[in-house]
Amino acid sequence: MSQFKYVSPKTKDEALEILQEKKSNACIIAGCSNVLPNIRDKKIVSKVLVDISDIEELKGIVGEKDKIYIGPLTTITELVNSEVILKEGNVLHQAAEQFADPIVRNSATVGGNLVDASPAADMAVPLLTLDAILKIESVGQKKDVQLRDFFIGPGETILQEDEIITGIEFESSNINKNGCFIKLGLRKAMAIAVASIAVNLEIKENKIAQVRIVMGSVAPTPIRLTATEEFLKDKEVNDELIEKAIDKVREEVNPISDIRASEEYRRYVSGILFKRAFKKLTLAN
Amino acid sequence: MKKLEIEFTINGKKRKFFVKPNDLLINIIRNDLFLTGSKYGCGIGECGACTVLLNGEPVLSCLTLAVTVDGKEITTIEGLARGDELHPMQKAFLENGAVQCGFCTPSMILTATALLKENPNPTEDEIRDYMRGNICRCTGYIQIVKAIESCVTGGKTS
Amino acid sequence: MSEFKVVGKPMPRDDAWAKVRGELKYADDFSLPGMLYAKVLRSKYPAAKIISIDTSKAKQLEGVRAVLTAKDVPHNETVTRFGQSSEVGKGFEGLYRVLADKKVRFMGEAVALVAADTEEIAEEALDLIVVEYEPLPGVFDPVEAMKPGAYLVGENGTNIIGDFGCSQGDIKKGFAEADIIIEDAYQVSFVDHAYLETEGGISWIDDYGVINIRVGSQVIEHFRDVADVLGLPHNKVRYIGTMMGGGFGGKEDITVETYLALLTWKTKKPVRLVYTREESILCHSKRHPFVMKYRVGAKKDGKLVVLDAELISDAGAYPYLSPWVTLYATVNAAGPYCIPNVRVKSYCVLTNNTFTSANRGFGVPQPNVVYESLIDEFARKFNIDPLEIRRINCLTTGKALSTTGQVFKTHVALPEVAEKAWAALGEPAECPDGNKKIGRGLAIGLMSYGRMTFLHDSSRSYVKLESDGSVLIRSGIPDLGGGQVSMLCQIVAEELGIPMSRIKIYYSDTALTPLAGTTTATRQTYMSGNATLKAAREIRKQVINKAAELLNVNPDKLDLVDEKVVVKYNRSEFLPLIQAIKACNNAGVELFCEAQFNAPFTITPDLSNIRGMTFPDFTFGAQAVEVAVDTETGQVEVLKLTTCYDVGKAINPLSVEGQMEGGSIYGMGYALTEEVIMEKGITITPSFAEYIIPTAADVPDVKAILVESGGGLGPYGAKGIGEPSCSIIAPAILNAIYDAVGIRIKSLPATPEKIIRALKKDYFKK
Amino acid sequence: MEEYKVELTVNGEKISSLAKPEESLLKFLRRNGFTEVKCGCEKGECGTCTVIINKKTVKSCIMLALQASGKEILTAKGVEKQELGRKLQESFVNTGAIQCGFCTPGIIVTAKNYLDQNPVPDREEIKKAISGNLCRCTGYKKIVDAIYDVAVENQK
Repeated sequence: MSQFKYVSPKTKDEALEILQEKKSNACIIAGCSNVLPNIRDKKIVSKVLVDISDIEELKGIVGEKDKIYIGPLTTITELVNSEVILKEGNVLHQAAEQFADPIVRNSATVGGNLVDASPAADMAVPLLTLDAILKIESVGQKKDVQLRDFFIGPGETILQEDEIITGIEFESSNINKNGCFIKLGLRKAMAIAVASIAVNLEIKENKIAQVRIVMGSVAPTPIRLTATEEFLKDKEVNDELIEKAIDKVREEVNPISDIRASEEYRRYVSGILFKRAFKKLTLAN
Repeated sequence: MKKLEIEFTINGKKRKFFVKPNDLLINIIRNDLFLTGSKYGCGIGECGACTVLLNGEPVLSCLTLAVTVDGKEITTIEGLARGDELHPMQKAFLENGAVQCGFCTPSMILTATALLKENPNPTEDEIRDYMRGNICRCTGYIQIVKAIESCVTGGKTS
Repeated sequence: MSEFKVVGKPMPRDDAWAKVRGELKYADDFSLPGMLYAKVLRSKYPAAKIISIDTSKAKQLEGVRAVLTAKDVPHNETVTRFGQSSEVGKGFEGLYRVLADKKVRFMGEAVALVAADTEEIAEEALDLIVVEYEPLPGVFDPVEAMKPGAYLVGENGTNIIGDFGCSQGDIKKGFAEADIIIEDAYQVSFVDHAYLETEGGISWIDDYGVINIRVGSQVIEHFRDVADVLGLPHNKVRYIGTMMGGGFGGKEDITVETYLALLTWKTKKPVRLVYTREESILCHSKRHPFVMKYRVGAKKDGKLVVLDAELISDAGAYPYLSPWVTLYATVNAAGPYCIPNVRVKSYCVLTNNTFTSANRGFGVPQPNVVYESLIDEFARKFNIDPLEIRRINCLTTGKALSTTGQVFKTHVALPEVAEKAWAALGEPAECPDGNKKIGRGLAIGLMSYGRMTFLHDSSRSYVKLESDGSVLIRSGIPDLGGGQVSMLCQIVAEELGIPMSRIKIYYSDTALTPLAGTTTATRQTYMSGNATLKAAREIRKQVINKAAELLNVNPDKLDLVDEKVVVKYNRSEFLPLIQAIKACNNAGVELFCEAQFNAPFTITPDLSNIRGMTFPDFTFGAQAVEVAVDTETGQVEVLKLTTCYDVGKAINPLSVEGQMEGGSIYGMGYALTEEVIMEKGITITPSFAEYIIPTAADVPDVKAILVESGGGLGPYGAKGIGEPSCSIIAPAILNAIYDAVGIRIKSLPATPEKIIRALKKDYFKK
Repeated sequence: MEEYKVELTVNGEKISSLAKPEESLLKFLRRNGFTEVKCGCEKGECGTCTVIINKKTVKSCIMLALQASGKEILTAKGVEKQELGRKLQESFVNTGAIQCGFCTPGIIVTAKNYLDQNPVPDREEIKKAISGNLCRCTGYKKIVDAIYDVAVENQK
């Protein structure tokens, strides 16, 4: 029979030491919205459950003048209620409001959503357009990792078994203030995205100075559409440009077929979501 | 309070338990093992309704500390029949109408089997003497004694 | 009765407080000392030979009390019944196996049972049971399964287990007369009941050797089937029915009961078994997918002249109630329309998919999707208003059903309900944004209430007026959340002139309550309502007669109101009820009555050409919707939803509205999001994350309009509403989608992708 | 088998019991007699097991019992003790918002916690607020009515 153990470190360092000792026997838990169902389905067996949900230093949102820090244990509800996120990372705020449902938002954490590494991850998509950086630590070691380098495949990240995410950061900048997130699901709550998009945009002298485009559920990981971004850079916004960009988006995404939609539909609707997000931002300017 | 681990065999099954030093055997049997055939009558050893067999000997489970049965073998009324095949003493009680309200019956039957083990051919007086610790309010004992005698005259001992 | 005091008044239900306080003990909320936990080992394959089963390791595991396989089941092969009193012949009694033997027929079929001291041990024991399978090809499409030489799901020479037909007029002649003929094929999907309470119960053996089963069941008469499986006399099995956390037909077949009984019988201990959500979706019955080919002809003026339909239903791996469901579909195939020339042919076919059986609507929603879509097409072809074309063709009182020729002697509220539902949509909504298009759709339909008349249905109810003026009711009626139990209390309160608070009802217990028959087929208000009314009126008569002596007035001058026997039109003159009771008791007058109500009985029809009466009566309704279709993503939002039914008489309007509102959303899910998807017999939508039912954020405020014609066969002219309420909405939504974007969706659910593929044909060509 | 002590307060009542690490708060509560907390899916997808912890709603099937240790938990029977909870119950009963009743305790808990923080929402806001609680019987209409009626009363 599956044998679990449980520890609940109260500090980050305590947690790191436990991970170093237990290595692959450890399973970090916090919000539990994914872990507990996995335990029930015997996808996770006989682990030491390292409950980090009481570690205060990994919680909360701090807005400094040039960057914004989000503790990995910050719940989605806390993002929804955060003035800082609303102002500095509006795209993340929009995504948080559409995350799962109001109750799950009280449990689920930003960090959890990232390490779960679902191709549909509703937090990963906006954080990628905010060009977020992850602070990752293990005993005696600290490193910063670009979020765009974090995901390897469905459910896979570069995070080592003795590491935890200790912070998520993004810049306070014009482009980060100007974003749009759209999620296409099969119902209005408790929906897993058929496709989702986040776009952040900065326009100077009618030209696209900077643009970041990220999509969910259209590739093995949330994906940044760099080719489309390149194509748009320094161009003037007009309908013709958008039409061309739509084709680029459809070329660049790499979706699969599953129970929610076919590969073809996802490719098609990616273009639509891009158009809508992009227009919303350009009309706003 | 610190709990002690004990292990004992009850009706043929090994059981492990963590018990407090002052836990009574009857509570373990009734509340933890759900073997409710052993009855709580008085709690002070006056009525015998809680009688069980400890290594074959009748004891009052309401006066027995659980810790003392560690490593021993217990039989309750539930352990007497073999599947649907009743124990001869149980049959005898039925056939002789020795069962009325039935509350004392389990302890009576257990005590009686112990008696016949010790003394395969008891006289009526020996029976009444051996059974004196088990009180019955309904039957006036006559049919109970008859039932036990029938097992003797039947030559069967358990 | 002059005017109603209790009946027809919107009032809190008898069971509402226990539920709102969380005090009601559902099947899983009850436990017994020493209880064991059961788990079911289920087949990994949809079709396979069982070479061997080795349970030895599982049996050795400490804490395991029993491991059972087919060979341990006294009568493993049994047939589905649902409490019918008449013999209806083999055609309807579908075989099923308690535990799979030699061959498995669907993925998730029960292969072995375990009872252990804890749930964890039981689960571990499942992993220790070694089953050797030899996978078989199987067949997963009913049309394929019908073909000669197809893989045989069962042991008989064919996969076709039901074959029905009915016809009138001459379809050749009809097609010759028709100005326009539309021919089309439609498909509808597997649907899960998705009640929030999964199947579950607990069993124990009482002091007298009776197996007691406390379970959420719509059919407590199954105690007989369970007894038969164990080879026990029927009186050795007792059902104690709990209030159900939803039924919708999913608790009409046996669920956990036989497993519980077997394990309790073997271990002599209490046993609990509750399905996980995954088990509920993977292993229990579903609504039938149908393949429906229709050919319909009409004259220029919009008059329908001919209908030729072929219906094929996927029964899944075992028959269960599939033949019955297919028969319902056959009788309903032409809908509520007068069509002189009709031919309907239907088949019910085994496949290696999860078995299908009763699901709210019971074969009626499926053909409704087709004929309501087709009549909408005719309306557009002839450029006739959707309401008008239904006016032109719909049944009215005195007319006959176009399939069986059953004549409607009772009131037919068509086209009235259609006019009301359509009008209630009001002014069209403003188009939210440029990418969305607004559309409206209407659909009408009919569905029977009460069992098929050749089942010779009856219900019994017991009512006793206590010496203190309180009342005791005993009825076997199961309550799946529709307010069935409370409805009986209201009837008695009305008849005996006492408040609801003075009534106590015992329900759904085969040892304590007279059998009321099943809470299925939308029959309880009609059947048990009438039985209870009959019992109450008998007591009422006794009380009034006795009071008449004492007051020295003619009995027909007396009425029972407010716990008094009053003289009509002069209520100052009265006798307190309590005194009338005393007088009756002194005189030895019986103040209790067990009454039986019988539905009309007919003989089993010729199933190849069903004619005449097959149902006691029908409920007629209409639903209308306004939708917004996103022309770029294909997403559909239902903005308005109206539902109008002739319910005859609403005993409790709150409960009736509740059925109509809930039924509408149940049907909305069917139309837009709900589908149990099986790939070669393997369900890939095993949880609420994949099987998508509407949330509060997805639904409009349903507008329910009650028409009360008083024309029903139930108490005070009531009709049934439970199933009819969900059986019309899907085509209304499909018609609204067409109205919005000109796309005709012919397979459910109408997903965004299906709509976009139709809208953007050129894009998807490349 | 490793078991750990869990001490928490449910509806003001102190509960102390052993729990396995992987046991959900839902199973723990039901095991300890709080059967008003219903089990519908055990995956956080239906909301029947919703409880309130520190003024936040939580689906107790996706929280470990051990994580709730030391916390104060309110179930449907707990909110009943507060005026708003009682008002909601009456409103649910009187508007006919209850059919099979299986989702009811979870929705009452959600609605109570929501109205505490947003006393006067409109219908659309209410629908969003309870969008994590599935109901299969009612079509939600009367549930929204019931909550809205209480909200309107709050306005007075």
